[in-house]
Amino acid sequence: MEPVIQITREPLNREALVAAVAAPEVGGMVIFEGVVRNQARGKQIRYLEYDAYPEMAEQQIRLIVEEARKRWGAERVAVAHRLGRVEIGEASVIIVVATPHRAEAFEACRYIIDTLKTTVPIWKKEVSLDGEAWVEG
Amino acid sequence: MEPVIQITREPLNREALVAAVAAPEVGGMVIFEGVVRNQARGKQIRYLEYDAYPEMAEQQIRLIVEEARKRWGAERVAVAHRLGRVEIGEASVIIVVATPHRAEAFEACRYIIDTLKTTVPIWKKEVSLDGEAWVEG
Amino acid sequence: MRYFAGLREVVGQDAELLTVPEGTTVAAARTLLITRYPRLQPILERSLCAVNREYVPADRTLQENDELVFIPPLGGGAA
Amino acid sequence: MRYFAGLREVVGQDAELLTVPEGTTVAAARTLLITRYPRLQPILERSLCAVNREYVPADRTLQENDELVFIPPLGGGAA
Repeated sequence: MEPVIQITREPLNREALVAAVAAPEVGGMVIFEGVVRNQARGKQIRYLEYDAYPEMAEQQIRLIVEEARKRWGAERVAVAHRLGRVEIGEASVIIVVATPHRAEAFEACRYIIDTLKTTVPIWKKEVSLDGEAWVEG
Repeated sequence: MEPVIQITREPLNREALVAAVAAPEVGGMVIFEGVVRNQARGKQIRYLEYDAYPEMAEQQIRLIVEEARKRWGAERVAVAHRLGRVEIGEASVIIVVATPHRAEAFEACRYIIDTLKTTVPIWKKEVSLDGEAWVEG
Repeated sequence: MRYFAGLREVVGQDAELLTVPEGTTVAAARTLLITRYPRLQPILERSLCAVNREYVPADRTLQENDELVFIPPLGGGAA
Repeated sequence: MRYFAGLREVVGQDAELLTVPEGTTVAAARTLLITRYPRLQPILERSLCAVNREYVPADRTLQENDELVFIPPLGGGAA
């Protein structure tokens, strides 16, 4: 299938992403969710604010998913990233990978999130009690 | 938290398991789902039938989750396994691991499913067009 | 004794009482079972042993009221 | 030129037109920007370069209508 790629200001919908990758040949599915947590680097976080270069972000995600397809045969993939203000406990990113066997789903999902975090032009600003700052990895 | 462990004949409820592990300190969540697929070992599968030694299965899962807590600090874990007849596309097992950082969630989730498959007394019978057989790994 | 999966289908029941002399090992109980149900031999030889819900080695000796279960090979694998 | 994240906040706008001689490299455009916005220097020196939505090396020469974006360091990390 064509990968599902969403970069959106709306809350992410895990159920819809799972439904998009479902198929009778799927034996294992791995879902990763990045969730906004209440602290980071010793600061109390109030919320995060995500910004993206959206056209390039989508293109970069497409390249990453294509690489996962080549390496692990991961044919059924959905990636969604939230933009704008995201509250504690909300998902900022969801990746769903469905494959016939579980090992490939784990490998591909991990590869996609690790690579996304380092190469996809999406930035986060931490808004804490002390102020706000763009986070550098 | 005390791990959530369910061994049940009812359809598994991903949303409820995710809700059970949610917490403000969670930054990464990995969900694994084993799904009944339409073929295995060259056979067309009609459905699977799961049997368990339930008291021992629950105890073994508890040991595995405890080991994941020790190794990766995975404090928030839910494991659910379905018994009885499970149709194509339905989940037979769901594991949810939520941790402050994603690496630990991936490692712990993978460890739990891999170990569960080899040490927890739950068996599956494949019912195919050719007949039925208990599967040996 | 409780039976699960393939073992239960061969034996045709979920559980039965096994009366053995004091000091009988799990291995000896296995031999006794094979005598009683010869068709169990191949599957029992590939099974692990559990007593009171824990895996045990075959030289474990049985006590009164022990719950003995042979664990047929698990599906496991890559699915 | 389009600006995102920390760069946008310093520049105070989303995008602007940058007119440079033919054959100007991305590196030269970066130097020009730093002249115009001295406060960009630290962040621009840690940024990657993208032209038309692909990462490019700093010696890439710019063509008419190229979309040039400096990509500030990504959050990435272990979160």
